[in-house]
Amino acid sequence: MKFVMAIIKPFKLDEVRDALTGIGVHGLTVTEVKGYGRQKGHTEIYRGAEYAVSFLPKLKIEVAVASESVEKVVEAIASAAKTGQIGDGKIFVYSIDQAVRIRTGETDTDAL
Amino acid sequence: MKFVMAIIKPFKLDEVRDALTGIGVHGLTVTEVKGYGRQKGHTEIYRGAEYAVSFLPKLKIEVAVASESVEKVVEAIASAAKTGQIGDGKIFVYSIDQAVRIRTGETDTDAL
Amino acid sequence: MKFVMAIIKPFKLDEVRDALTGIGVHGLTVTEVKGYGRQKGHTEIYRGAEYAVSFLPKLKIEVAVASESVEKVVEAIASAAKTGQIGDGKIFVYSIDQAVRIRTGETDTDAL
Amino acid sequence: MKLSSVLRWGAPVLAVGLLAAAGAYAQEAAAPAADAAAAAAPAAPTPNKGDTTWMLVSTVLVLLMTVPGLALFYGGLVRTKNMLSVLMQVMAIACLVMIIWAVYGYSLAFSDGGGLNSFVGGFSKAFLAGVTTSTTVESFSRGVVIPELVFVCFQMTFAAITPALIVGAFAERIKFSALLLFTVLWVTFIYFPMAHMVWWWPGPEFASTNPAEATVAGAGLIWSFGAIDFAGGTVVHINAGITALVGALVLGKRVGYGKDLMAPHSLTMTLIGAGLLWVGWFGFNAGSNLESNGYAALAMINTFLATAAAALAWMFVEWMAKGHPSMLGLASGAIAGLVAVTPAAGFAGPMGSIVLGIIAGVICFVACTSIKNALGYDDSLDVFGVHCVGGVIGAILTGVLVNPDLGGAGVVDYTLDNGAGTAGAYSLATQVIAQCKGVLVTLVWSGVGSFILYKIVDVIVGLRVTEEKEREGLDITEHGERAYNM
Amino acid sequence: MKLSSVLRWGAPVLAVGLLAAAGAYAQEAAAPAADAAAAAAPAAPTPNKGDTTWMLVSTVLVLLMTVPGLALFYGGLVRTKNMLSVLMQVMAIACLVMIIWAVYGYSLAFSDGGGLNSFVGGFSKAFLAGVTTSTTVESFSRGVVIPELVFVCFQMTFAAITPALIVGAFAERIKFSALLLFTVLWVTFIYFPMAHMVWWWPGPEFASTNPAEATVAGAGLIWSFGAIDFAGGTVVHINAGITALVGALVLGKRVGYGKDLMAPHSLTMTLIGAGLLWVGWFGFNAGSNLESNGYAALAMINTFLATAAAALAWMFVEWMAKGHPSMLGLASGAIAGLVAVTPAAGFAGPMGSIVLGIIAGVICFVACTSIKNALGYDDSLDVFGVHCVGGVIGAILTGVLVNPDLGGAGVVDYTLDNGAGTAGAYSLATQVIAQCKGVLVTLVWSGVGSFILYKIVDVIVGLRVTEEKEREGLDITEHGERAYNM
Amino acid sequence: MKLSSVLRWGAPVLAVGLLAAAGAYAQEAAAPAADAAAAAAPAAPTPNKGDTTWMLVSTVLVLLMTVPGLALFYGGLVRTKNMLSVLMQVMAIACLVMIIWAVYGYSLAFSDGGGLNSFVGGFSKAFLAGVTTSTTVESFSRGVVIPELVFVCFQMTFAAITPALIVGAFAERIKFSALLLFTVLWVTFIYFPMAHMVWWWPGPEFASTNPAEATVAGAGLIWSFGAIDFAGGTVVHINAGITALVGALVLGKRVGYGKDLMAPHSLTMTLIGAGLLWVGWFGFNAGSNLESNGYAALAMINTFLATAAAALAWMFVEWMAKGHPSMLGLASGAIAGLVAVTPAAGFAGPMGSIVLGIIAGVICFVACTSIKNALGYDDSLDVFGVHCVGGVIGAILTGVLVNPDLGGAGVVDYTLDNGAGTAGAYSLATQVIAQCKGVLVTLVWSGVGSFILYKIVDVIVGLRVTEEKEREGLDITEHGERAYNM
Ligand SMILES: Nc1ncnc2c1ncn2[C@@H]1O[C@H](COP(=O)(O)OP(=O)(O)O)[C@@H](O)[C@H]1O
Ligand SMILES: Nc1ncnc2c1ncn2[C@@H]1O[C@H](COP(=O)(O)OP(=O)(O)O)[C@@H](O)[C@H]1O
Ligand SMILES: Nc1ncnc2c1ncn2[C@@H]1O[C@H](COP(=O)(O)OP(=O)(O)O)[C@@H](O)[C@H]1O
Repeated sequence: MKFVMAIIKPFKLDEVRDALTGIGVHGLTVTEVKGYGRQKGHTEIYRGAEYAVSFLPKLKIEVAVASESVEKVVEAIASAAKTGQIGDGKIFVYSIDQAVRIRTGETDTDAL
Repeated sequence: MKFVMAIIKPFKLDEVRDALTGIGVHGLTVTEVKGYGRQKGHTEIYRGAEYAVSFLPKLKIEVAVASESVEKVVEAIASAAKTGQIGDGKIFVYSIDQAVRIRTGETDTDAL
Repeated sequence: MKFVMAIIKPFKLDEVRDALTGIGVHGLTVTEVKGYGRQKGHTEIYRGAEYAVSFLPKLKIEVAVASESVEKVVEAIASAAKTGQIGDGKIFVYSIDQAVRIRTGETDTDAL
Repeated sequence: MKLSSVLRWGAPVLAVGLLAAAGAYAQEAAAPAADAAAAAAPAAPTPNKGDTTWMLVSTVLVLLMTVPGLALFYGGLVRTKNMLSVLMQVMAIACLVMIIWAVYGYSLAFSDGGGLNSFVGGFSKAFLAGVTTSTTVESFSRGVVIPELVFVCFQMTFAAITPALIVGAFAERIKFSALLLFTVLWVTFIYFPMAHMVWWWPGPEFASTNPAEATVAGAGLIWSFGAIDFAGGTVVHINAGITALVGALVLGKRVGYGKDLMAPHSLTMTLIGAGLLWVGWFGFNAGSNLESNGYAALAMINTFLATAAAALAWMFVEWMAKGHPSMLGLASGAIAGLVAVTPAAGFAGPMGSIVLGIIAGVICFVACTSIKNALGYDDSLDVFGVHCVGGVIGAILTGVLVNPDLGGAGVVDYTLDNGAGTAGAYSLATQVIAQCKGVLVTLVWSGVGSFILYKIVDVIVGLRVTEEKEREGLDITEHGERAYNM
Repeated sequence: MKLSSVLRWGAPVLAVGLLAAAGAYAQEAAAPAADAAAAAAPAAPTPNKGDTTWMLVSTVLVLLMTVPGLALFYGGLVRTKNMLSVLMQVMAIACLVMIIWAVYGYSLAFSDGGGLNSFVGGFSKAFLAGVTTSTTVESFSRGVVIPELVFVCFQMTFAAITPALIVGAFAERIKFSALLLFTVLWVTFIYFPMAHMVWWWPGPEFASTNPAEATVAGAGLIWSFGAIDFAGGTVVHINAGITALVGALVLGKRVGYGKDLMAPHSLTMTLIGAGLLWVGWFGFNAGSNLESNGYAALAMINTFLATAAAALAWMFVEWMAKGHPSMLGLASGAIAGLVAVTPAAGFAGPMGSIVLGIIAGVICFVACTSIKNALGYDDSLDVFGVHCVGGVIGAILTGVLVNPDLGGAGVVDYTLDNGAGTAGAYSLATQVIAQCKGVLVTLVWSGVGSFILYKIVDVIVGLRVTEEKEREGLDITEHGERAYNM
Repeated sequence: MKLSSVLRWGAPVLAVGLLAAAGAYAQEAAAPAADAAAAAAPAAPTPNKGDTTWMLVSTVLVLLMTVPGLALFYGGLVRTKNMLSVLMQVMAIACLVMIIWAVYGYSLAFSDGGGLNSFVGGFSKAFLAGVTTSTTVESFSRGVVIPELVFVCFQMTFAAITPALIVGAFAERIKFSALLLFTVLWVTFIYFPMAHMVWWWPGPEFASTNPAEATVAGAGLIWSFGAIDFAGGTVVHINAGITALVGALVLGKRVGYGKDLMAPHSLTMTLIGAGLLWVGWFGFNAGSNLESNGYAALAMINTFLATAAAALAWMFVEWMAKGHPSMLGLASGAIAGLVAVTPAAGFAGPMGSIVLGIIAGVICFVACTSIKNALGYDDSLDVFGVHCVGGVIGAILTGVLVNPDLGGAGVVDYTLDNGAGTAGAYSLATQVIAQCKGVLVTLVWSGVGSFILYKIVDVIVGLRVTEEKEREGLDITEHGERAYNM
């Protein structure tokens, strides 16, 4: 099994979720994160204090999938999340050894 | 070493932590996440606008453990987090190459 | 490629980011998390109700790097995040199979 | 234009004196009070615009206490997932009671009740019949009146906030429909009669021109004890506070109580609420003088000083007992002081109010921490510990602090000096006993009555939401929305 | 000291009667109204301090409605990223209009306009020329005056809040510079003339001592129709509401409308705002009586009851239609009730206000849910559905509920009893037709006028921010700051 | 019933004229002012209820400014972890000062100080001795009085808010116990004397019936300069502002200042606070007239216009200088305008107030941005830049704008027309010099005095928390609670 973790722009969440549902992935976990990268931030001014804000709001999406689906999942996310603008984000894939569905105790791909 | 990541229902946090402490795990990291899965969400209505909210609040728990403890850690989490209702969550296990305790510079299992 | 995940004290973020930029790492993702460990929490009292709060605010930093840079990245984070006080946090390293830059479709180290 | 004699506290020492020497009066029971008063009025006085303005403003201030004041004070104390439910409960109760007030509440509270007059009014003013822009009611000074519609509005805000206070006791678990039903029943069977028992009397004109016995005979039960209550310590605070305790016991504890973190989701909101409550309370207390004069100013300074003293007292005692002075403690103390000074506002002297505040702050602190934890009931937001306990302290000590020797204002005896407002004789024992009788009747009437009403509502619609709904939070399950989408 | 005759609604039945029998009057057109009135005043009355205080307080209350009331009500409804932009829009508009008001707004609204007097005033009071601490204006009772500076302040707050109401329609997408420019143009060409058309008349002294025709001849256009509007249903709510709809249509939908989650970021703020709006609205409605008497009290109780009734009505109808009673529904209903009762406040009876509230609550609910969704425009915060729809309901039903047979107060005919305040004859048809004419003129003047102004502003600075900025949020892109850094 | 002559600003031009020709007066030093005034009063005037109501309301409004107004304004500007500490500091200070005020503060400020009378009052009114529901104090019109208890309350709120203003300077790092101790010392040694020096004078009755020299002889030091200050620009704003600067310097910078993100945690709260400050400030400024008449209305319109002008001025200048108009800028400008118009409120004309607002908005912007950054002190919430700088601007320009030729109200000379309220002669140089002397005395008294007090407190309990506590935040470390548990 693999874990696909994607950092995307927040307003792309619904599109990504739809894309994943479209290819049969029905579970995922989302986290609000802040990203730092090439995309430039902005300056905030509060009276005399100016702050260069370089961390931008992003969403992290995590999906556990069977190894054989990884490619199409990455594909789906990549195309749904893409705007072509800087800051679109990244997708990382790594292996997982085990998965358990707490409710039933099912394991591995049955658990996803 | 292994990383055990569990997605659980928020109100189960204390029980899970107690279960882990019970088996000698004294460190963990918790993140507020939103989960999408089989558990159905709800509809929110704000005047004329209706939104189907399918992302539900969950907690992600991350524990780094020595490889040999993985089984009982997974076990402990699974039984503490279980309500038997849909949406109880998942546990994922993956390998880590290295761990460092920042304060002391200790590494690997000493760092946990 | 490797993923370096560090749990640090929140006020160390800027120093860590500077340290990473210093060694040429220009992308990272930050998550607000709560940590439980040896560092003792505090007690909060609201009228008659007392709560022992043992989860403390921490930041999780995630950086994907080429395998060869891992060491110096870990080093950089560890020394920037260190106060020598309990609760400084941990660094974990694990392998990733694949990385994709959504905007361009570049993969692996090109994507970082 | 008929002069209404519907009025409030002010001269019960007269009643007290009377009770002490009741046999001395030979005259028969007076004619129904209101009629008699109306008949007695020779030329109708016209309202002073300064008074009218003060009462308009006071009314607005009491609304401010309720929405958004009380709503925020309570709302900040619950968990995020129940925020809207609390805000909504407070506001929906207020709206509901306003309508009921206009339909029959004002009449039940402030009209002659015929044979039941000791306990409740009648329906002669239902739908505000006969209340026009030119009818007036008397204040506490002979010959001083205000437009009746202002009085209706002012009293309406009291009726609206009182049941909203109870919300704090069963917050985070009550079913919304049950709450609405309970509110309708509670104001009808508990609040309106209580208001009548405490506040209905024949008024200064009648009292100045008739023997004291006749005045007492025409008054509500608790008024006739000679109990004094400047702005509603019994009717509002003890009444709501005891109903709250009963509610907390009947509904039972919240799921996870004593185990889960139930910390206030936003003490910021609680502070805003506390501030607005304080600000609005000047309408409540100083407005209860019904006239813009030195006594309104006295009620104002007492409402400043008792509150400040109680806030500091709670803060310091908490600092000593728990190691930290907390903002919630400071704010809770302020509310305890406000509650305690409510009956005393126009009666105590400034220094007496400081003492009263200190006592209230310390005792309410103990009630909300040690005692509550010892007894183990789950009064979510400490309505009992603050409003009932603070209310009882205030009610009883008012009987002491009104003493002119302690700097108090004394109590007017309208039979003296042709109703010029002269204070009557003061007896500590007599007054304190009268106060205690008033408190006891309130505790029994409201405690027993509300218990019955809770049970009725439980049978009809069920009081509590399911455990699953409680866990998910009332905002989403009862109201289909969330307080924050940050 | 000259007595200004600048005044407001009060006796249009007189006008109505007049129009019905216009031919009966033989006299020539009156001299310019203000002069005549001034000449007619024999000895200048002095203000009663109770009235002055009431108007000072009412003015403060209307500011409370705006900042922070309206700002929070709206702010809570937008997404976090636009919170500050809304707060700022409301406050900046208010500040801007205050300055304009002192410079020429008061003069355009409340001075004689010469040849254009039916539509707009002149510049004789520009820079508040001639307005001093000793000049006064008449209230609606003959011989009762208040300091002119108080009236200037009170009316200034009306002018300040009205354009701020419109903000809700194009929130989350308008360019800040465009908003400021639009505001300047809008108050100048729409609001000041509207205020003049509705509120300018020769005043009680003149009306009591001159034939009705002369009074009508010196009044603004809508006043001369005989339309009644106690506190500004047309000038404020219909006016802002229709401008809002036009704005929503001209600017187009928000990016992501109907697709993205646009849930209110903090209904807590919305509730605070709703509460403060209610509290402040008593200044708006009861203050519009310009005098502290039984009619102010009537306006007050109506403002309580219609609001409570509308809040409950919206809540119950939503409960039935959607399955949940929501806090936003309760609060929206309250605002709908406040809007609807604005023109009726001092005219309807309490029971009539309850009926009015129920009707407004139900219809505005339908307007903001079914109708809005059916038509598909994106009026972000339902300014049209609440203020325009509620305003029209109120304006028309005021014509019905003023009927003394329905418990209404009737309308003073100053030509009777030497201007003592006696109600004139009432004719349902006549009054309702007058009301409808007033509504229509407002819809047309404001609808067409604001359309033109939007287009002008679009050409000069552009109305909307870029899509990218809209997506990032106006707080950062337009104002360089964020509402929350938690 | 004795008539107190304790009163405030109003006729210092009289003093100015006097000083200019001091040698002309032959009479001996007047008897102690209060006694003389009392003796001079033939028949005690009774309060007008309209005035009484206005002062009751104004008092409530000033409380609203403090809690929750100021608490929120400041609270929103700090980081989440210090939110409660700020809310608590403001409220605890207010409570503490209220008690002190009743115990000896009122007496020190508003009673005759015997030999020290130029600087401070005595203890004759300690514990509010002799203050009853029937004692009164004079307003600024001869023969117009208000109940003394109202005056005590009104002035109490001034004493309560002033030290709370200072909090902004050392927020996020001061020890709570140190703050309480400092407050006690500061009001005792700085505030009460300042209030006495600026506001104590023999009153209109005395001034109308005695030579000017006698009036001056019985007044406080700064009053005797002939400086005018309508609502407390010196006593409140310059006083608090300079103490704040000294505090910021003595305590030193916050840990991480200039490095860490210290953005306001909730500008929403700051906006609510700014709105409530504005709303409440009408009590402060227009209430300072002590009477409900055209001058209260003048103070009101000036408080609208200067505020709006300053808000817009800050916004536009920031827009030009920094590229964005910010909400915090708009709100800060509003506060700057409010501060600046405080001394000028009843003296300037409306157009003068607009000019004053623009100047204050621009200069305070520069003070809070460029100057502050250049000097490098860490006045956390810009108390100095807004209150001291704005206060000085206002104080000095008041001397200019009071000029009747510029639309100002002039200053009453009670020796003319038998005390009817006629304005005396105006000399720009004389008045501005008097203003500057007042400002200088305030800066020195308060600057030096507070420096000493800070040092004393530092020795006794220590001013700052430890670095570790500062980093974790005062909410948890000092108060054991958190503002938000979302
Ligand atoms: N090396 C990295 N490790 C972890 N997260 C990264 C890394 N580089 C970028 N990110 C995440 O991806 C987001 C987008 O990256 P950025 O460089 O701004 O644009 P792009 O994805 O178009 O190259 C960042 O905001 C950050 O959250
Ligand atoms: N494939 C997946 N990858 C990552 N997280 C998942 C996945 N499937 C489910 N989850 C997480 O687990 C939670 C529970 O899953 P759900 O399908 O609702 O119920 P159950 O765990 O009982 O099957 C989800 O809310 C989501 O956070
Ligand atoms: N086994 C673990 N797995 C995951 N996170 C851990 C683990 N142990 C500690 N942490 C994280 O590291 C943080 C610091 O740990 P703690 O034991 O308090 O101090 P130290 O790092 O100095 O040993 C914790 O708050 C928690 O977030």
